[in-house]
Amino acid sequence: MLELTDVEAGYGRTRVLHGVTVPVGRVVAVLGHNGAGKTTLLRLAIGLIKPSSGRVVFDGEDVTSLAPNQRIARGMAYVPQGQQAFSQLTTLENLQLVADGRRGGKALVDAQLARFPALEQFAARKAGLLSGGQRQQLAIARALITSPKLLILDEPTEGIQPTIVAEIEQTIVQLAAEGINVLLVEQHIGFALEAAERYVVLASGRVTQTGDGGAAATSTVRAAMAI
Amino acid sequence: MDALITPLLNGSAQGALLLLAALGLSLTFGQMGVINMAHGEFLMIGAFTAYLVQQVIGAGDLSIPVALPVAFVVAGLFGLLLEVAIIQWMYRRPLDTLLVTVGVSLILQQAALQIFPSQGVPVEKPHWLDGQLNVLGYDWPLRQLFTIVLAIGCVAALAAWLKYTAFGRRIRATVQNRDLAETSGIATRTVDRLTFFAGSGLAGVAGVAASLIGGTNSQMGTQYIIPAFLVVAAGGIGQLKGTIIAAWAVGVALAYFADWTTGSLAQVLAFILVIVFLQLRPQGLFTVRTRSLV
Amino acid sequence: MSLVVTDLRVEFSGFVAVGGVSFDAHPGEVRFLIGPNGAGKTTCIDAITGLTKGTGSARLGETELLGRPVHTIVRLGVGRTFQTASVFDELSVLQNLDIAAGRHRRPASLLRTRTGVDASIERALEETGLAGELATPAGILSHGQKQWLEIAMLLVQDAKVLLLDEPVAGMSQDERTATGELLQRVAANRIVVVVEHDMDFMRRFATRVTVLHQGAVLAEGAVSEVQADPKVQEVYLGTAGAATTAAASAVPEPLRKED
Amino acid sequence: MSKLKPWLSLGGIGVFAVLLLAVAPLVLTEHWLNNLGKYCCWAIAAVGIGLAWGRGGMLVMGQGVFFALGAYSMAMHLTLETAGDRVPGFMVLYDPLAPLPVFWEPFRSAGFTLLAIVLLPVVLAGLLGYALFKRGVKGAYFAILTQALAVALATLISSTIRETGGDTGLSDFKYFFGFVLNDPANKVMVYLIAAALLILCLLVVWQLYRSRFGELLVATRDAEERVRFLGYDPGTVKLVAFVVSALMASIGGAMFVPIVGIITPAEIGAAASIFLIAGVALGGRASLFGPALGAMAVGWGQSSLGSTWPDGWTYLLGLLFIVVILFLPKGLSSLPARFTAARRSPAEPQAPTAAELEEVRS
Amino acid sequence: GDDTAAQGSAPAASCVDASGATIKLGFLNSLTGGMAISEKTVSNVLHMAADEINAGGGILGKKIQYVQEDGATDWPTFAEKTEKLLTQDCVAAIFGGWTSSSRKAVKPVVEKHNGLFFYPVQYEGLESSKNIYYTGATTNQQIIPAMDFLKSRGVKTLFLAGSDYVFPRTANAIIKLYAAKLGIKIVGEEYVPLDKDDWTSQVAKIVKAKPDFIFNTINGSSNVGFVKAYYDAGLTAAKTPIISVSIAEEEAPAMGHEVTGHFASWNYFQSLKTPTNPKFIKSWQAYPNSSGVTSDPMEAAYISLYLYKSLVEKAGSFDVDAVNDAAKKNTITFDAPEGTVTLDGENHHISKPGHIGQINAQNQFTVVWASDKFIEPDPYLEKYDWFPSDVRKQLTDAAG
Ligand SMILES: Nc1ncnc2c1ncn2[C@@H]1O[C@H](COP(=O)(O)OP(=O)(O)OP(=O)(O)O)[C@@H](O)[C@H]1O
Ligand SMILES: Nc1ncnc2c1ncn2[C@@H]1O[C@H](COP(=O)(O)OP(=O)(O)OP(=O)(O)O)[C@@H](O)[C@H]1O
Ligand SMILES: NC(N)=O
Ligand SMILES: [Mg+2]
Ligand SMILES: [Mg+2]
Repeated sequence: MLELTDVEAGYGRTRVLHGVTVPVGRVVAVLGHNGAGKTTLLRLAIGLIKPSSGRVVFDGEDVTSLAPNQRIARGMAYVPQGQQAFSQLTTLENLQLVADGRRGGKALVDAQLARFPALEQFAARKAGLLSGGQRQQLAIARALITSPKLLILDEPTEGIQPTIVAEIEQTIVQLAAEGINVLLVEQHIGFALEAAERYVVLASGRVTQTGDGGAAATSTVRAAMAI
Repeated sequence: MDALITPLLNGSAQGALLLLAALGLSLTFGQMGVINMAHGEFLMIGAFTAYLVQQVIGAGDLSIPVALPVAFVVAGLFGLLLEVAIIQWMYRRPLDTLLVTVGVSLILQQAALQIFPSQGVPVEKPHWLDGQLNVLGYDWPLRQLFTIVLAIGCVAALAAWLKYTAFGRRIRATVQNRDLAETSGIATRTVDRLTFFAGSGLAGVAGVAASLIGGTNSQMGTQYIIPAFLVVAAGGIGQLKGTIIAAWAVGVALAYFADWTTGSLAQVLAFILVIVFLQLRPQGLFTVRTRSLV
Repeated sequence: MSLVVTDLRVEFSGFVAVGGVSFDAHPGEVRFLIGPNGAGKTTCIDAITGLTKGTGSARLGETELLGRPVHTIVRLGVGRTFQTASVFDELSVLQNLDIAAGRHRRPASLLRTRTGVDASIERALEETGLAGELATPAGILSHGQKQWLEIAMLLVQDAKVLLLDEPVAGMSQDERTATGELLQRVAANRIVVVVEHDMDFMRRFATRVTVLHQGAVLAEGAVSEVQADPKVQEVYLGTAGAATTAAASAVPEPLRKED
Repeated sequence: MSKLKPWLSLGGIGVFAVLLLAVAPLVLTEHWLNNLGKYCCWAIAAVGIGLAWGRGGMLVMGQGVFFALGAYSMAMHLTLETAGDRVPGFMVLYDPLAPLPVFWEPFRSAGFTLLAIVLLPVVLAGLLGYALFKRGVKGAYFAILTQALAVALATLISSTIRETGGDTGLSDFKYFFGFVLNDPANKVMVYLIAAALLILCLLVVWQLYRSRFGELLVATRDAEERVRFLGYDPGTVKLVAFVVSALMASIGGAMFVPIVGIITPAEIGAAASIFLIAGVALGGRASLFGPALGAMAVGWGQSSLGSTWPDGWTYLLGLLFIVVILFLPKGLSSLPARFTAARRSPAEPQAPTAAELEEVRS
Repeated sequence: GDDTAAQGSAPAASCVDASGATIKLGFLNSLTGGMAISEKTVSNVLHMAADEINAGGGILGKKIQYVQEDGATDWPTFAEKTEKLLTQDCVAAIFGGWTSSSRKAVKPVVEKHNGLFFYPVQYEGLESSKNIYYTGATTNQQIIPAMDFLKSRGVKTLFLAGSDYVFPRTANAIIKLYAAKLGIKIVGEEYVPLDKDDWTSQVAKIVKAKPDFIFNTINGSSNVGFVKAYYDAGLTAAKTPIISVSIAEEEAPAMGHEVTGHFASWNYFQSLKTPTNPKFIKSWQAYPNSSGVTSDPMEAAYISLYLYKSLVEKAGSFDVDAVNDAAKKNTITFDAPEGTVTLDGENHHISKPGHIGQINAQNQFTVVWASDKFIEPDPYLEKYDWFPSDVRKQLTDAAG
């Protein structure tokens, strides 16, 4: 579904990614240490930064020069790292915003509220006042509303309580089963590999290892990532 | 009695004009965070548009009703141009927009001085605005009433637009977090342009109202810009309700001060009043709370 | 000297975020504060450090902290980190640390130029492995390095109390281990309170745990006690948490620090 | 590099001092030397703005207020010195019998005047800054508020014609602390004082910038709340910078009066305050020399280009604002650094959307 | 120090170069900023006069080469540019200015360098300088005739409305003195800053005070706001007329029909039937940058350049002292569009006819009153006993 081929990117003069190619698969996990360039890779996939070379192809279409909102319209969804929400909008407005203009918008919102009880409880509260984990749940809910073909998740379980982590993990597995593609950055290597069809390990902006997912890969990856 | 009523009515009209001038700012400054010092010149563009409309269709009864939408569009287009040419590169450093737009305002003023007769141009009041309405024994000029009605109309339209269309949410989302808005599927560039168009267009409408009250010339914008910003700030940034109350309060305060002292001192006192108020309530009348540290 | 929080309450226009929480923390232990999202953990820290208004009491030794302005509380020796790292991006690592060390200096010395590196800064750099990044602008450190820099800033501040809000979020496995070990070393003579959702991390490094739920203390005790508590499992750990309970006992004992 | 840099700057100040104090008086005509003196006055105020805005993040749009304190203190003294024991001429008409307004009386004393030039801005900026910073007024609020203050003061002066000379201002000074102002030698002396004060101000900020306070100020600018959690009161940090910058504006204003020979409310109102900001932005708000050189350049532009090409100058000034802020947010002084590539530095301010927006909105 | 020391240091020798085929003159007006609104026309008409004089052979056979400077609506800039014109460009004389504030900024500089400044706008009087020639009206040529006119109309009560700066404030101080003498009661006095248009609150006070007449010393665009607020409040030219001293043919069009029927006191109107006026109007209308109408300040600016020509030619030199000498020793006259004006060599003002006009629908002035002869300039109101002599003495003393 999503192909990232030989992409190079960075910020200002700093190169962060050096010719990264991400393997194709239904669920792809991107692993790596802090600062390896995982987030940068996902920002590139969704279009927040443009590669200085290389291509991004989605669903057979070259989207390299498209703006993020155009990519969303084509069926991508993105959960950024760091519990981001529109802090001055209420929880409900955060969701409505994405549902606006979609068929059955209200039902889509309600479905997500049902999935995350905390959001339902604080629907009328400004998102900026939510706790960190509540905000992260909101971010995931926002992405799911669009019923995407491809879900890009940047450390989705960071800061979330274990019960809900489990739920999110289940959701991801379930979505994958339903045929939705996932590009996942996760520090919970065990879970990530369990869910992933393919994985890639980044180090200093270069691919150091790729392979098939599954629990069996855990030890090889841990070894590869050990400092 | 009269001494108390007259300034109240006069001040309400002054407040309405101030509100019209501030309304566009409450969008571009309050919602988008852009400190547009050329807003006063967009107002001037609206006033000159009213003059040009009267040159084309005559100064008849319809001239002002026609001028209002035309001024909205013309000033809006200037705003759009500013957004596309300059502002779009500056959303990540909002304080700097203040300085850039100072430059724009200098250029627009000088251009107007050279294009139009330097002494200014007349905008004729249509006859249906002649005369007064008797309110509580005081003859209230129709032109003042017109300003108030116009302000109420604009506020209502703006509030409805922000509240009843998805657009309001999109503006607020875009301002708060551009990247997140983009990745939530919002075409932030369209939102930016449309918002700036509307905010500048409102300045154009204010300009038509101002052309009926004072001179239409290259300098006219300068007298509105700072009071308008003060009003938006005092109302609480992004708070339409607050802007309305603040504009009315400043207008009325100006009128009472002018009644008690001189026109010049009234200006000084009104400024001091707002400054002291902002000192006491730095977030304005209505505030938005966040937990964010930065 | 200990940190003793008694009946702490925080209300936001009617909503009770923290409704009478009591706990204490002592030097020599790594005290964990866990609980579901929105339980009030961050709010507790906010209240203790003066960021939000709370009622009740939070004492450091004999000194009441509540009601004092933020910078005074810091000057009393209470330091914290934030859920999202916040360092001074434009300043170098050294400058960041130097500012953090500043609270012991006299105001007049502020006007002088820094000459050399304080011994406390040298130590903190070594502790956190940032010695090689002395002149790097903090803005281009990686996420994990920023978190370490924050901890280093608390160290040079010579904080007696370290309140750390999700210090290992987003770190990889071995970075977590390194951070945990650092915290254990640091805790030897300081009060360390850690908020975390990473249960593996908690199991390895917690000496005592307080579980918050809906603004109240749900359970308190050693890791194993808390994990075994069905209430905690229900609202927080869930089946997944329970399932790994067994695995938790596999955590090597030596990593636990004696009280 | 970083060890060497402050000393390089000090050398720069030395060169600047030689140019201003030794070379300029030799090569410039009386008129241009006088103009240069005027630019020095603006530069003094600009150095203060650089400190408050460039390093401290406080966009001070109302420095005219403090410029006015110095300028009017000086102008009242010089007016009284010229009037001798008479009431200044402009006051007579509006009320021939009334005595000198009481607040003028102390300005007969040279000592009091000098004290006022220093203390008035310190006290007013101290009170104002204390009130604003304790309340957390910052960003656009702070900018608009200070600008409003400048407008209010200018309007107040304009409307008190008998007490202050109104819109016409105070002018026609014959003496400067006993020296006859028409004497060219004395004009040179006045110029030298202004130039020396500029050098002094540069030395002060040079030391401030390399001191711990300088780092703390930058930290406060970038993350005010965070500084609090290191045990500092950011309000106090900003207050110090604000007061120093106010003092510099006042000194600039005080020297403006004997050099230019007239002070009017227009020199302290909104436009004048923004004009100063323009120079600072052009030169480079956070650099040591940028603000001073920028203010001098804009002053020179107005004197020379504004002469030959008045309409064009207005357009040019407008364009200057736009182009510099748009393409060179760190001012012209950042140009050299742009060309010395490969330096490791934080990339362009990428993230501050949220942070800076709060700044604007709070 | 003492006074002789203050003025004693002789001005640097003039650097004017009168040896070539051209002579340099300085033109100084605000071409940018708020006052450009009014001053641009004065600047343009000076150019026209210079072209005319050059076409006629120049001054003393030398073509005028003018240096245009922008005062930028900033009084210190006026001072700086004056100094520049005198010491850098070495012009023989400077022409321009508009507000009294700009003139007061220029005055010490021309005095210091012993230069010449020709000032073309009506003003508040009480000033006289050997280095300034005033070709606009002083108070006894504009304000006092206006007051006499009001008296002749039986006006009993008067309201004063003005901009908040030196000219209106001073003019009103004089008006109040004269009104007391005439038995006219001042029922109110209001000022609004020059750059503010909103007069609503002040007009409300006028409505309450019910004056017979309003004396208007407002300058610039603020007049538009005043007239509009006035009409809004239901006041009319029929019942509460306004007499202005700063609304001319240039300003009236910007006010639309609302200014029709009101009065103005000037020396010159476009509608005057004098021998030279038609030619003046015609040349102006043919001139590029022309606004199409002529007005009093323009005409006074036009006079100033011709007056200078006569002075220099009488003196046979561009030297300032020689020119001043010539002014004293000769009767300098000029057939101005307002009539033949005569220079008073002592006070450097000119004689002028007094006129009151009423604004008609074409924004022209219908003359309703004219002085029976030209009025001699009397800047210090020495011939008017109601003006307190101690004030006059203090003012002249202060002026040195
Ligand atoms: N806006 C930016 N400007 C400059 N450099 C940046 C920026 N964002 C990230 N970097 C740098 O790019 C590198 C890769 O960062 P990235 O955020 O992609 O890493 P990551 O693998 O997601 O790390 P983490 O696990 O900490 O989230 C880091 O060295 C970081 O410092
Ligand atoms: N200023 C506020 N106004 C209103 N409600 C608030 C405010 N601050 C926090 N809350 C609410 O208080 C509750 C506790 O929030 P807190 O941030 O302390 O949770 P937490 O335990 O740190 O959660 P997490 O693990 O998700 O970070 C949440 O429901 C939150 O929405
Ligand atoms: N002289 C004037 N009108 O200021
Ligand atoms: Mg990342
Ligand atoms: Mg939290």
